[in-house]
Amino acid sequence: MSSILPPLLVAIPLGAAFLIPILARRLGRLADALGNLATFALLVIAVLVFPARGVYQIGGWNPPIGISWVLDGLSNLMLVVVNLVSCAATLFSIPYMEQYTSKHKYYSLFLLMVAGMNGVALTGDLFNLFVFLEIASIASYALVAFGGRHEELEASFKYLVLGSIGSSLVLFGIAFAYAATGYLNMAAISTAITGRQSSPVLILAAVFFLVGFGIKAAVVPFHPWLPDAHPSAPAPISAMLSGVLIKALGVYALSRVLFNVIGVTPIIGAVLIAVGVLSMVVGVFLAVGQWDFKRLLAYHSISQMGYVVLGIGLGGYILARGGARSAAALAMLGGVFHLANHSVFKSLLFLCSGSIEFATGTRQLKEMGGLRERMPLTRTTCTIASLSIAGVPPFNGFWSKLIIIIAAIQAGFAWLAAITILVSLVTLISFLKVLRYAFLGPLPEALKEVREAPALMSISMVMLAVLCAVMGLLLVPAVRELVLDPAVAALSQGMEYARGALAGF
Amino acid sequence: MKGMSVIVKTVTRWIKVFIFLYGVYIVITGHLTPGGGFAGGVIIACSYILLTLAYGKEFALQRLSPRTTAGLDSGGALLFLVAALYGIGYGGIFFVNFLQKRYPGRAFQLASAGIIPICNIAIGLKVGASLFLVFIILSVLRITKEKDGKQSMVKRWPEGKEEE
Amino acid sequence: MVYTLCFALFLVGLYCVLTKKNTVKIVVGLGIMEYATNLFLVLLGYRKNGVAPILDKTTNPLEFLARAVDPIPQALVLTAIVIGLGVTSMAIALCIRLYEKYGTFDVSEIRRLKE
Amino acid sequence: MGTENILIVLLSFMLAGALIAVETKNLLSSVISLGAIGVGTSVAFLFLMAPDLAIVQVSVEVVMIIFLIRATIARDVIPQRGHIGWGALAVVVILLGGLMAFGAYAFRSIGRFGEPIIASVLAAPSNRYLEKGLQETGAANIVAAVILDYRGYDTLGEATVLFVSILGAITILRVKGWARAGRQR
Repeated sequence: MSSILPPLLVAIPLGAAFLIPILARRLGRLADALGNLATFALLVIAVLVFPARGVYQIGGWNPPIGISWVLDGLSNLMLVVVNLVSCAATLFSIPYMEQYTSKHKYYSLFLLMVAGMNGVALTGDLFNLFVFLEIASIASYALVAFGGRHEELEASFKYLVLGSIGSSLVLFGIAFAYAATGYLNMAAISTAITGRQSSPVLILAAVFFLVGFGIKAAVVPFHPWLPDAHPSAPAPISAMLSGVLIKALGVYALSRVLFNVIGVTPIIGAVLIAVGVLSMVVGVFLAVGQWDFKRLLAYHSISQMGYVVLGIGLGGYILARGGARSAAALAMLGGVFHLANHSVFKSLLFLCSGSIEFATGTRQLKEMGGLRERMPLTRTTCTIASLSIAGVPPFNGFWSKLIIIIAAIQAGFAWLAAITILVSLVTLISFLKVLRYAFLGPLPEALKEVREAPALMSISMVMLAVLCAVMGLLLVPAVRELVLDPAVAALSQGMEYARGALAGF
Repeated sequence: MKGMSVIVKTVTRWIKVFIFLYGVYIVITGHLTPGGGFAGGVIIACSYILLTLAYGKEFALQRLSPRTTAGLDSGGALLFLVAALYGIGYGGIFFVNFLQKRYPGRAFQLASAGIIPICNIAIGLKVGASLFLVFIILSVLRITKEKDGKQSMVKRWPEGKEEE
Repeated sequence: MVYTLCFALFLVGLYCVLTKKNTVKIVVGLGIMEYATNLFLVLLGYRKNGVAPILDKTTNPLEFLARAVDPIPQALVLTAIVIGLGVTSMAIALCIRLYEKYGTFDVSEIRRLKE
Repeated sequence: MGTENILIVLLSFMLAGALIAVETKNLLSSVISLGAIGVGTSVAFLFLMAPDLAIVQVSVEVVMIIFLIRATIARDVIPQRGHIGWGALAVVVILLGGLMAFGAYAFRSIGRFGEPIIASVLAAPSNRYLEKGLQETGAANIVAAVILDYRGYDTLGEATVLFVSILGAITILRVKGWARAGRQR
């Protein structure tokens, strides 16, 4: 496959990020324009690339020799999600980042982070995955500390230390995989290790990948950095981190490596299920007691990531046990769909929190109240997102949770379904609390002069809110076959991935 | 920072040139002998770091202002990206070694290996500039403790002024 | 034996990062982990009585193919060293700023965030 | 003395250095021990026939130690001791010990030291690089051929990592992050 589009997905953000510090040092407006232009162009390209399937050989070398990109259903879905959220977040940043200094550095780091995530989604090479994982991670460490206040620096340091441990473990895992096979191309490794997955060194590699990517995905017990780092970042960055970064670097990379390279075994499936359930429960119960809006959202991210991991892990478990492919596909569909949904509603929630913080100057729910008339638009979008995350029917969160529950019951894990429903209820309670304290009740004296967020911020929130409302339509069979089913197929093909990624599809 | 003694300064003045040239040599022969853009870039940066340590920051910053350094940093990265993107124009493939395909030089000559020497130079530029930059920001600027929420005199490196 | 020693080095670094309460110590631990990982990769590529993967005019290509050490780990480590340098400089920058804000390198005193 | 024995001695020395770096109460000695480990790594690279790496490692090492000393140690040399609580410490030690034991067991399933995987997997990309690298890329230094041609995209990523971390460090060290004051809690 040779097309001009896939390289642009990496080259545009990199080029813009290198140019912005030179050109836009003085002109903040130019940085705004360049940044938004870049993310918008990326979104367009990601949508155009979406139907493409195939192997892109960088430098013209055939797969095991050079580095190759593999475009399949899952990576293309990930690309669209990443670039969609980043487009909304940069639009939101134009007014919001006026609160901070040196906007050009912000845009440069932002675009580098996007480049890193696009690189991770595209790549078909293990070491290249590591390199782009590091680009995205380092940019996010810097962005978390962008405000430069006490809490932000502290959160960033914590994030950096845990993130670096994760990266080191991933690199060591790659070393093990190389030692066992002599390849770095994922497909070639997968071919070479078929049939000897129980070799101790590969088990060690699987453990290292699990822990390393688990840290990036912030699943319990590797979550401690997330509730500090995500609230400390500026709101559009929180939206990016919670919305897509933990998915692209964490869940996407993890499932790619475990399902398509190492090969999922019943033990790995069971571990994923356990981790998913643990994250769901621990995350949501820690969230209920929070009074800081963004911190509450961050704990919910952990909990919602649990759903995604649970769905994917359940599918893998059924597959590895030789169960019905349709049941496995249903569970994975739930996981993948929830991944996309969570990106949209969680980034919307963080943008809403940013809008409230921009208007009122506080993140504490107890200091808010009565904003329903002062900020009607934010209230509407925030309500839609809250209902989405809690799984109330017409909105997207409901459908993906429903699929996971049905899949769990079909697979004979009624208790998993029960836990899922329980966690969903607690989520609902928690968000009713948010809506009650932020928008209802009397308006405090200090907030009498609050005004609705600027137009550009509103546009980006409305855009995401509309998506929340209509994403349920992705389940309409004709659309599903186009969008979600290829992604599920990419996961459930398991080790079959190799044949496609080596020879071209 | 005033710099070190006269002896150190004199020795530095002579050695600096050699270190710098050695770095350049390593960069441009990277495709033939051990070394390459990274090693050479770090060595080039070392020559400036030595200068800074021996003479004090003002002297070194006069020679190479942070803004120029930052420009070189971005420029090196851009040059590399452009070399990679140029391949799209040639055969439509990202990162193809178009020069080697078109003009295969003679092996073991300096002018061989297509875009590899160009990439080496870009990387050498980038690595040298960015390491010197990070050295300045990390160690030359002076920072004092902030106590009781009140920041005492903070002296920053020149770029600090640019930040509004 | 060599592999095991190198792995032990990695674990010592990990131990340092996980247990120490000083930001500089943590950075030192990260550095040790990074060195151990790099060294491990290069160890994997070594061939007994090997030669460096650099040709010169007198080299016999067949003998070179049979004796040269694996070039891939070396290429990877070159990348990994620079990445490590980048992470370390970020970490040092954060240490400096934390020191400036809190007046200490001690993590147990750097606690503004709620648990 | 074979390379393996030299490496065992070298690694033991580095391990001792690491233990000193971890356990010493003086931050300066800790950083200097880290430097010693780095130099040890560089020497090991020389014995492992990786001259490119040895040059890069030793120069990066020097720069990094300069950073660490100038940037941090110059500020505060108060002896530091603390570590996490004893219970947590025990958990960490047991976990890492288990990992160590499993690692030692697992390494038996990869080739012995000195017998790289490329010797048995003839289709491995490395063999292709060694065989045709000069002809296909024109670079006599196969490592340069790999990083700048076969895997040039990685190197672009690596240059980007350096760029992003420098930009990140500059960003973190700004005088002021928030432009809008007073409305924060």
